[in-house]
Amino acid sequence: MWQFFHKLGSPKWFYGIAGRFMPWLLGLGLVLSLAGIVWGLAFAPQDYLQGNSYRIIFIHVPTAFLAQSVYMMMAVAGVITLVWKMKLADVFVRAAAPVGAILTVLALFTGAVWGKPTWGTWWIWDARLTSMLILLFLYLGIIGLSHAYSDEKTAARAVAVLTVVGVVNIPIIKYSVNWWNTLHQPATFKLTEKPTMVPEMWVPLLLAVLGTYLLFGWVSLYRMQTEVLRRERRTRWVKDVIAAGGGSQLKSGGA
Amino acid sequence: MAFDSFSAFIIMEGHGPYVWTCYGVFFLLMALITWLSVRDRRRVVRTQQREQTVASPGQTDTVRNERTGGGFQRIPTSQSESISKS
Amino acid sequence: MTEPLQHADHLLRAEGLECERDGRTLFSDLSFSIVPGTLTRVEGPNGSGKTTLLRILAGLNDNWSGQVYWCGQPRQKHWDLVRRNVLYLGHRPGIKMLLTPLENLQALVAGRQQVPGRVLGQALEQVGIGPWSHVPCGQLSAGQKRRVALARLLFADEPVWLLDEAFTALDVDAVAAVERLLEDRVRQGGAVVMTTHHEPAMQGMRRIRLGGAGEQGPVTRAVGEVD
Amino acid sequence: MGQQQSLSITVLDPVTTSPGLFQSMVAVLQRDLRLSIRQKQDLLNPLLFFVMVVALFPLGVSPESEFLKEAGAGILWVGALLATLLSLDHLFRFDYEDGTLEQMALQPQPLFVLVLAKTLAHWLATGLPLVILTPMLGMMLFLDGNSVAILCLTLLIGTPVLSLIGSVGAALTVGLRAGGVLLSLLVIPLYIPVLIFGTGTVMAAAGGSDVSGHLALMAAMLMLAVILAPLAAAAALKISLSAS
Repeated sequence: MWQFFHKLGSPKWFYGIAGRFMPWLLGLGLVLSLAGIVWGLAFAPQDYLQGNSYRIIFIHVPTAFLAQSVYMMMAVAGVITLVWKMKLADVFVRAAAPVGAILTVLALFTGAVWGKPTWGTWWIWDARLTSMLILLFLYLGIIGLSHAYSDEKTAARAVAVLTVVGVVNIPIIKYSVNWWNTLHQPATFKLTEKPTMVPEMWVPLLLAVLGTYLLFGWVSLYRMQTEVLRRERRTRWVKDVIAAGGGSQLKSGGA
Repeated sequence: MAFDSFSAFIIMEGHGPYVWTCYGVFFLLMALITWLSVRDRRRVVRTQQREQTVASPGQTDTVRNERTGGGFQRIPTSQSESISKS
Repeated sequence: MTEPLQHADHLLRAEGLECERDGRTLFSDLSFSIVPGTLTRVEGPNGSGKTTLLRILAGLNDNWSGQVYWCGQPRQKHWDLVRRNVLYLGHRPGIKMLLTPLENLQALVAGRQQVPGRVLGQALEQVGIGPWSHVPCGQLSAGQKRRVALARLLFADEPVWLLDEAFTALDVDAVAAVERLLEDRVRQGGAVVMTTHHEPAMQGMRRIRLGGAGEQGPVTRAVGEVD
Repeated sequence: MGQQQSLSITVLDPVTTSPGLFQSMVAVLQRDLRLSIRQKQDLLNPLLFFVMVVALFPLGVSPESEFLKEAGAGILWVGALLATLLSLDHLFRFDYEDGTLEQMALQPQPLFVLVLAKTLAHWLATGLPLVILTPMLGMMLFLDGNSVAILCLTLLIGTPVLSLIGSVGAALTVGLRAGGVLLSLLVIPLYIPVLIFGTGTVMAAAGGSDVSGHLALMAAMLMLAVILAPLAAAAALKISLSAS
């Protein structure tokens, strides 16, 4: 166990192993998410209440799920940074934060556009959308803080503290926003809450969710590789990688 | 296929613009993430390649010599010279 | 833990210290020990990491690798002991402009040491601040503020003192007086580690030389050597 | 040198030779309160800001008593939140710049205990005066007596939470030159639950329901913040100090 941890701490080992996983993640992720999306868009039956606008679910739910899980993953990485001072955990936070923020923006955007035909307005202070908006604020805070420090180690540890504080707050925020929502508007029509969903609807949704998770895995590994190359640029092995030119292509590591 | 024709698929009974905007923005932002990541990688690799070709063995020695103390010698400017002459 | 110290005891011991800052190595493979009854001067040009080294010894800086021992045991197991037994005076010594010298001194020692108010007054007298002990420090000169900060040394009981640029802004007489104070302390068995810009005239001084690093990385290795 | 006999200096036991936790907390509290009293502008600015922000709503939206009655609790809560936010940047900054923070971090007591004392001092100097000013502003916004009482109660429980959560943000940004704006960005999302429960409680009370449950919930938040925030802030301060 400890040896594995130690190995995981070695940037060179990580660079190699990530390169081996990445093609699979990219390929499988593309196949699954495209299959889910095409199925959902063209073949899944119409929703009897919302009509065709519900087809936005096949990207809204994956991005919303992923945006929240990425924050959780960052918090776990934050704990690892603080307790074991493992460099790769911090590399992950740096690589994942912008992706998480973009996913949150996507979830908000698709939610708003979906809202127009459903509610008649672009924005509604619905509990889910409001929580997503607050999540976006949390992401922006993390990105802002990580760029504010000139020293990488300091930035890493400060961001780790912030993600951990944020993750303690997330359940409180969710609970309070839900409560606030019931206080102000008696239970309205919720976008994604459906009592029954036929398999022709949820199977493509599941495929799309799985696919985006795999794609996130690919892009975060790729970005982590970049960060590792940058940080370890003075070491022998990075110089060899660079000299071979292998790092410059998108398919570094063979995608 | 849940639609009778291709045009029905595009129009989606009036919901087409909403659905297609969402998917458009989704693919656009996904492409943006990928493009940003690739650009970052290129940038790191390129600056590193430049440094590696420029770096030569003699370099560190000159740096070592340059960084001793500093003599705090005044730098003559035209103004200060004219003052000293007058 | 209260038996008297022996000369041979290693109060603080550093092994293989390495510190990197903003991608540049300040020092590497630095090993030395601080024993009772010695005065050690950390030397090196501007930017060579003198202050950083003192902050690492005090436990303020975490961005380093290597090992530091307190009385022979890894320091991280005895943080409360280390904090109580090591006095660190930075070049910004925690003097509040809005407080009087007496209030400043009171607040600074309040968490470390039980000192009667009478002693604080005496210490301020001894550093020549007596007449101003009830004037806000903002009205004092830089040298006078430094004297207020150094007044702590007149009653501090920590075995290890880490002094960063303690002589800054002091006049010639005050510098000589502080040097005498440190020499007395060392004779009693205290250990003093300090950085100064002038060469103090003190006997038996040990030196830790930091080479200073150029833009391109480590240029010299630091060695602790004894004169 | 012939000095082989024992020395007169001993290694000190932190438990018996240094003042206790409570005593050191009192010392920190005393110093900070003294400084607040001498730096009167810092004490007054958040209060003036609070009054002015509240005055902007009748001017900017509507002076009608119906609107103000409806929105009064929210306005006062947002005003108090912003005033607290404004004062946060100073919580550790001066101590960081003059070296006091280093000395605190090196005291034998755990740093989070001293941070708790500092946060308490901050609340006494900003949060409490805001609560005291609230009844007057509440009257000006046409809130009835019962609502004002509940509002003051929620602020009394809520403003310490604001100070505590804020201390984490202040500790994270203390080493940054332009930390003030970033601090707001970090802290506001974490303030949202406090705001929701604070105003929600007043609204529930105005609606005639029993609010003891709501108040208990807010008290639970305060407890959680008292336990966790100083730990996080102390960790963040050590990180900031380590970088200086």
